[in-house]
Amino acid sequence: MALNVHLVVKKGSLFIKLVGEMDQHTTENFKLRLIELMDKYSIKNLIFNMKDLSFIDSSGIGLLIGRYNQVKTKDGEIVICELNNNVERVVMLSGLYKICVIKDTERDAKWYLGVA
Amino acid sequence: MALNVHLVVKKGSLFIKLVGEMDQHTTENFKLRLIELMDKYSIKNLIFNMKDLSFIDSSGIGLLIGRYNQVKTKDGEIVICELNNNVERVVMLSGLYKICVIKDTERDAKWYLGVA
Amino acid sequence: MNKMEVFFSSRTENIIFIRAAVVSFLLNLDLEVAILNEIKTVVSEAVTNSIVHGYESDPLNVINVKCSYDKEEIMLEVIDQGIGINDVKQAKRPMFTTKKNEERSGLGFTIMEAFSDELLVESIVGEGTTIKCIKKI
Amino acid sequence: MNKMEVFFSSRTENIIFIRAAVVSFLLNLDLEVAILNEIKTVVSEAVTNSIVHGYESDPLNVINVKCSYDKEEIMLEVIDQGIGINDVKQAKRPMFTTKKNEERSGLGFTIMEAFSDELLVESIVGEGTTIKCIKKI
Ligand SMILES: Nc1ncnc2c1ncn2[C@@H]1O[C@H](COP(=O)(O)OP(=O)(O)O)[C@@H](O)[C@H]1O
Ligand SMILES: Nc1ncnc2c1ncn2[C@@H]1O[C@H](COP(=O)(O)OP(=O)(O)O)[C@@H](O)[C@H]1O
Repeated sequence: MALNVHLVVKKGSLFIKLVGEMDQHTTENFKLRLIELMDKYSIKNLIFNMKDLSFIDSSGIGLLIGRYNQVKTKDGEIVICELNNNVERVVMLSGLYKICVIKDTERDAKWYLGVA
Repeated sequence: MALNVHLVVKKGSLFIKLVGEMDQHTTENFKLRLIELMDKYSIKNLIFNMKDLSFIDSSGIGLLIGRYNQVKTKDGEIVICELNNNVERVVMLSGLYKICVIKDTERDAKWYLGVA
Repeated sequence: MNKMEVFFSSRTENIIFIRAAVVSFLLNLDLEVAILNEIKTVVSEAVTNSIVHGYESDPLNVINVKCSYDKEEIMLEVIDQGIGINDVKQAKRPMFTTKKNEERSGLGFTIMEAFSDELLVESIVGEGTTIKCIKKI
Repeated sequence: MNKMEVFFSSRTENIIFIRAAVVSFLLNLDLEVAILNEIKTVVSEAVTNSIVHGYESDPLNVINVKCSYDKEEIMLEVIDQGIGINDVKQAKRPMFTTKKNEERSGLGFTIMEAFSDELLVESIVGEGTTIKCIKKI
């Protein structure tokens, strides 16, 4: 099933819904597409909805850290929401929660960023 | 996922709903259970609902032929219904349609046997 | 060209595993569901035969499945070092089986041939059997 | 004891295949979803490392994954004949990576160790790397 992404831009924030599995293979193209869009729409914040992300490993975490390094130069933020158990364990283990904002629902994420 | 079966006895007919995959491994226990039930309830007809059977190979066909040989001694019948594309091809190729009755829906199968 | 090869114990619970492994390997190809199901069925038939006939259900043996693909075709091989087939022509006949009392249908080869573009059977009595299936894409 | 062994091309599209193959092999065990996911993650990390580090993304190489289980434990091995690791202790350190500019997180070993009951790394520079993971059940 690989990885499908649904993207929506709203007030300088990019909302990304991830469906499938995030690994070295599936992040390759996704990364390029993200960087292109962030540039095109002058994106400050990224919101990842992980409800339907069934798998992530350290390659996926690497992509998130890379985007964090990008948005922090603009004082932007990475918000991650709707983590299921499998994904949550890797996110916690990797320490990602220290540099990203974790929210239960996408609604919470929107409120947090003031784009509700 | 292997094979799950849901069994209902009604007027000497045994209704079997198959969920999963039918191969050499999954038919082994299933066969013994079927034979036991057929004996216990003096079953004449068998109705297999294959709507949620995602796979069948010649080992599964072997089980059906074996049961056909059993019911025909009592003038009983084997009715197969709700075949999906994958299963239908193997059923057709194996010639099973020559010895079993094929029906579109379980409703049709019940009407056919007069147990509706 | 992409390729893989699996060795596994000749146990019936591994039939579902090898079907899933081959299907996962081919998922990148975006094949039609019907074609994927045909390949899945060929694997299942050939591996079942290695287990029940080739190795006569002794789980201490090992079966080898190879799969590869390029732009034109998929190649599948199922190899055992089992008892072998005495008369391949006879074995391929619809309904022919040497295990009638175990309710085998004798339709394995019929299904494998119908679902392959090419099916090769190489077998030596006492040495083993290799089934090669080619599927154009 | 049940066992299997896979050889496959060192291509990133095979990472999802090998995850699925290992998971299918272990399905008979009726493991908890969390444990199955841990094993899936270990396979993914180790195989990714063999592809991107061991073989430096040259797809003409082959990776070998072995998996077996008995009543007590699951054994998983990922083997490559790649460049090897110079200093395993350093490699295991969280955030350490030799491919920073490719956005690797350096967390592969951290995750593999957290998700294994035992993790053994054997590596010889110029000869290759073997990762062994043991998981009690
Ligand atoms: N791998 C094998 N090793 C030994 N004998 C085999 C093998 N595969 C097939 N055969 C022989 O060929 C016969 C026909 O096989 P097949 O058409 O698959 O029917 P079935 O498996 O139902 O018997 C088998 O009964 C068996 O005698
Ligand atoms: N199979 C391997 N072959 C060669 N080097 C490896 C292998 N696996 C790991 N390494 C080395 O160990 C380092 C740390 O690995 P890891 O913790 O998985 O982080 P990452 O893969 O993100 O770099 C890698 O950067 C690499 O230098």
